[in-house]
Amino acid sequence: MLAQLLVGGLGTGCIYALVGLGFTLVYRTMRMVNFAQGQVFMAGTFLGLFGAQQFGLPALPLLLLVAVISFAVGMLLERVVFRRLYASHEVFVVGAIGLGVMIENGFRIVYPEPLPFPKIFGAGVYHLHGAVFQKTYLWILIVTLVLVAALHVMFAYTRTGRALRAVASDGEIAATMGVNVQRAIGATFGLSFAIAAVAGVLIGPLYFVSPDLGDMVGLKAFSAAVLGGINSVVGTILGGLALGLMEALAAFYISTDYKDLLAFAILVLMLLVRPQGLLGRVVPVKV
Amino acid sequence: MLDVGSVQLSFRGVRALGGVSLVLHEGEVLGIIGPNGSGKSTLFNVVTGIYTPDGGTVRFRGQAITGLDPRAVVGRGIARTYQNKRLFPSLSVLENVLVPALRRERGGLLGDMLGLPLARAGWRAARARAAECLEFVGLAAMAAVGAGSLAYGQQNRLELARALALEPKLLLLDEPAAGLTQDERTEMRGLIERIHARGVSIALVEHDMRVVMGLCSRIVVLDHGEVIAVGAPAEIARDPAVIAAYLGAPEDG
Amino acid sequence: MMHRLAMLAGALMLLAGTASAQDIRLGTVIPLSGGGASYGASIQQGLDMALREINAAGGINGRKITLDVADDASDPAQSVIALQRLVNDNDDLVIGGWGSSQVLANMAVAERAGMPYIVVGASNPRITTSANKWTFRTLTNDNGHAARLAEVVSLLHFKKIAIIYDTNDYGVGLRDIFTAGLAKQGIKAVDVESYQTSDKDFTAQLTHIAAAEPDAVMLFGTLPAIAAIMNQARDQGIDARFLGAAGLSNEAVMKLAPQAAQHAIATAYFHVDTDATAKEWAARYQQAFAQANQAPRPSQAAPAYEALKLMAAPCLAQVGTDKDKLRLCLKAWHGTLFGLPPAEAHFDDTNQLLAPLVVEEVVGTEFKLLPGANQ
Amino acid sequence: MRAGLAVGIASVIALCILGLFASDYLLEIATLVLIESIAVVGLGFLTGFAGRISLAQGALYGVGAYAAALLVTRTGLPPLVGLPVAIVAASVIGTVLGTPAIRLSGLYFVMSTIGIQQILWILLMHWSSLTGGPQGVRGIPALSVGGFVLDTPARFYVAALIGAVASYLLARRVIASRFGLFLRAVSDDELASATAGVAVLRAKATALALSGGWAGAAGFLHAYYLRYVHPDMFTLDLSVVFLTMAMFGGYRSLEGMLLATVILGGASEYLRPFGQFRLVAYGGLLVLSMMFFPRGLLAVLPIRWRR
Repeated sequence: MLAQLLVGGLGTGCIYALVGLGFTLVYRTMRMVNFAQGQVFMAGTFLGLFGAQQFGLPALPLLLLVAVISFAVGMLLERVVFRRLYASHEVFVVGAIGLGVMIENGFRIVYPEPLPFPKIFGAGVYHLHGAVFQKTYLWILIVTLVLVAALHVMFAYTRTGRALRAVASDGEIAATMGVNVQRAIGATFGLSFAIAAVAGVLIGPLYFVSPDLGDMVGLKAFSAAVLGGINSVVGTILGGLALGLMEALAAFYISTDYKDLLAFAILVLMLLVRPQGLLGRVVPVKV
Repeated sequence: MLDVGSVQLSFRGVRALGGVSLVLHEGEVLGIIGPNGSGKSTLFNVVTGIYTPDGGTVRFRGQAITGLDPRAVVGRGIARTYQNKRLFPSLSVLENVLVPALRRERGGLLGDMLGLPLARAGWRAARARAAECLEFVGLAAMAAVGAGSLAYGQQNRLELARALALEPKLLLLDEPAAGLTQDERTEMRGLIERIHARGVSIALVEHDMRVVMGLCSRIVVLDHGEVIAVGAPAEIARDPAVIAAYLGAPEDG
Repeated sequence: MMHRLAMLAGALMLLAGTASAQDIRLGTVIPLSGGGASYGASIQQGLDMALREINAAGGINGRKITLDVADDASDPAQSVIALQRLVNDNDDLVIGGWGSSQVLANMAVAERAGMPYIVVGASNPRITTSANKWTFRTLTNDNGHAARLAEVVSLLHFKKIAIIYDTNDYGVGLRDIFTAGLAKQGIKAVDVESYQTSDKDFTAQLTHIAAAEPDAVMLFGTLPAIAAIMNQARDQGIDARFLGAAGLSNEAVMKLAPQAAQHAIATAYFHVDTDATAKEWAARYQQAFAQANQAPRPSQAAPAYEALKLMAAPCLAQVGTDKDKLRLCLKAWHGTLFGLPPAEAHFDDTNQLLAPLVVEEVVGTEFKLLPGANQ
Repeated sequence: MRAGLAVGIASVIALCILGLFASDYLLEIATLVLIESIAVVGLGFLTGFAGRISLAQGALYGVGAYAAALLVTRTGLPPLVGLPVAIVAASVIGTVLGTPAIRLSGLYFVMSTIGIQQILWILLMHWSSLTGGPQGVRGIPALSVGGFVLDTPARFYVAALIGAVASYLLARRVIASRFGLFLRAVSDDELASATAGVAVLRAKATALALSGGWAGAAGFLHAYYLRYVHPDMFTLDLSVVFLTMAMFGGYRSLEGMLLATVILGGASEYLRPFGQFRLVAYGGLLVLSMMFFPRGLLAVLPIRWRR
């Protein structure tokens, strides 16, 4: 019984972590929160559905294709839309929400009804002492680990990774050291779109694909990022996993009615007690 | 009047103030000088409650004010200006001074909304005081202008007017002459003298020696968060430690 | 600011349809956007088909029928404004209304304006009360479904019954009435679980249900949630029989849960095999809307079609478009509907249509009549 | 300010004339827009003057609506008692939940308001014993004020118009008061306000309380306008609509917010025949307005009389 809950919780946790990463990357670089992240996740699922049905792509090439396309879309949207929204938090938040409304209802025109997602990650289930779970869960765990490792390697050792970190700490200084800040910011958005879209494809086989798929996942991933520490990559991942597990256990042991309450109560409490999150650094406010 | 007792404060390991002690007597103009980063502004921020010191105490007219929040410090009668001029850009010049002027007037939000006589009287008194402060610093003509569009010199004077509107007993001035032209500096000196003449004690942080020498009865010299010299202007000018601190003697470490 | 509203008003009049004076104006308030968009589209298809057939046959006493559509975006507040627009376009009657929350909000407009309003898309019992004067409802309400399901449970000798219900008014209504029905048979549900309409993962609920080892699981909710529940239940090794009400009798179930939904039992308002007219109508309907962007769904479109073709049209022919006469005609209406077990249907004193329900079962990619349950 | 007053009076008169001649359908839209304008003006204290944005206004609006609905259907108290109860309930809940967070930076405050919005919605939906849960609250009688029963669209429109005008005039007085001045100072520079003697936290908490109170009043009217309340009417989407109208209306301008409410309220109704495209257009309007005139509507229109 417990194993069943843990696997379910871990699977959802990975999704919260990946979508949460999208919030963290953008926040670290621009101190802004992209509330359209949930809709990007949903768009990734539809992109995966389209790729799988129209072109019959198997799992791995599909994930790569979706990642590349979303990266490009992320950079394009940064140049065209987000770049004009940096005036203030308020303007960015409302602009991002508007974009999310456009994406969600745009998809609702094309796909008014929930659709089943082909079992590209393997049909059937695994048995693990008492717990039964779809093969897709295994892919979710693996891909999440791979993505986290890849991010770590990129940030630590590659030139673009260092450039992104420099921009995250201080844009002006990074510019003086010859970092093309605009491109780095674009890449950050591209990366956050790609990761969220990949998470979307991963979740496809588990849930049905519908335009409102991203709403709740977006808000929960956001709470997870705040829980873990919205300016820390590791913090967000652990926050996501923790929230996924806590929700699964709370739903079973406490009540499914108030399952969602848990995520939002955590969000509000964390903001009061430790706004920087469990692992986040305190960002000193210069007087 | 103001008694700072061995105040220490550090930011994540960087020691900003390492046991600063100084005294400011009633009616005095105390100069505080020192190279950049010596802790002058940090000291002001501690006295006005923006930072709570790690150690040491701050007493004002015999009462401890360490750790009080900025508004409580203002309540005790200490006003300040900032090194980088912090005005309210979207408010008019008059409104900038009205904010402090309204502070002690009677009748709050409800009073204003209901138009109670008490509240209206409060507004009239505050407006009068604000106009008088603006007159005092020579900005009366600019009352309706948006504060965001003031020239640098005018911003200094508006900040001064805003501090005066609190009717302080002690005024902490953080580089009021910075960025001013030559005759604006002499004008500022005159202004500070007139404020002092109204019985306001003043602590003045300033780089321009001519302004400091002319105004201050005593001078405290800070360097790397510590007091390295205290005394009359003439003595300070000749003190080798001060000169070394300014000219950058070879570092021993 | 004023010119804004004036321009707005002018534009709306224009859009209200270019109907000539003596046409009969049929209004419909349905969701064409938001969560209920697919259900709204099916209702519109049913009305369009009936409308075309009536007009092709010369209309009603020579008067053609035009359709005035108001989209309420599946939102209660907007559905009040949408129905008010139909009243304002002085339509002769309204057939439509999907979603209990929307209908509970907008029916007051019909009652106040004295507009005959036939609800074909909401089954909450509280819609039809003795105070109803202008609001009629042709769908058997949730009480009827829950009672019918309780009969099926005893017919098929299910003993250990689990319930999983959506915490919206549809799910909660069904749960309460069904549990009462079971109690009359001296049976108590072995496990009762709830979920939110937007939930996607049901591991916790299904783990509880698996532990209770039921032989039947009642699904009181709508798509896509109940399809996801069936899939995830089979994945977790729960092999109990699934039963549901109108939420389950939706052709989309076969697409969303092809294997898991096999042999799932559902009560419905329409089934092809009940009589020849139903079979012939379904064929015509499928053919007429084969290319529509919303796939044809007989079970969702039939109630709207029958409300217009079998109830409203005869009354309009008999008494014309005088609203009060129309209301009285509808109140006195009785007849048989196709697609249901043959029985005389009529409105009770709360304007609720008393008509039998059909019980069907998913077999392969179709709904089949459940043997022995449709006498 | 002379011209401003003239425009104001002219609009009110025009709205009264609209009341007499407009069709019920137009009155229903106008009534909803007028009720929403009260909640948006309330939100304006935070977005336009305190430099904070909140995504919990929809839930507080719901608290007001439920307070009114439950009071009239569950207790024998006269309906009008529901108005102060709705205002106080929404104001207290908004303040208690919001004040701890309003100390934080703007971004953290937005985040916590999302949490508050969802928590309040979940309580409305699941605390069935108090709120009737998913069944909502039905059978709210028509509101009667001094024997004048507001059961037709025209009559309720008049009540909504009086409510909206009162809300606007009261809001102007609040902004013109010393509190309004302190709020604008805090929004410009919190630290400088503190050292200028402003009780920063109290000013922000008051802004929260006022925005909650206005939301409660609007919720009260909503309850008696639809005469049926259901949790799904007060979701995060509603908060997004209110925030859009407040932001679209603009910085420091109550008039801009009213204009934005009319335009966006009208637009969402005007685009109705376009079904799904309506919401896409609404989202587009949102993004474009933030991209091209973040300072809000009136900052663009060359209106002399703006201060």
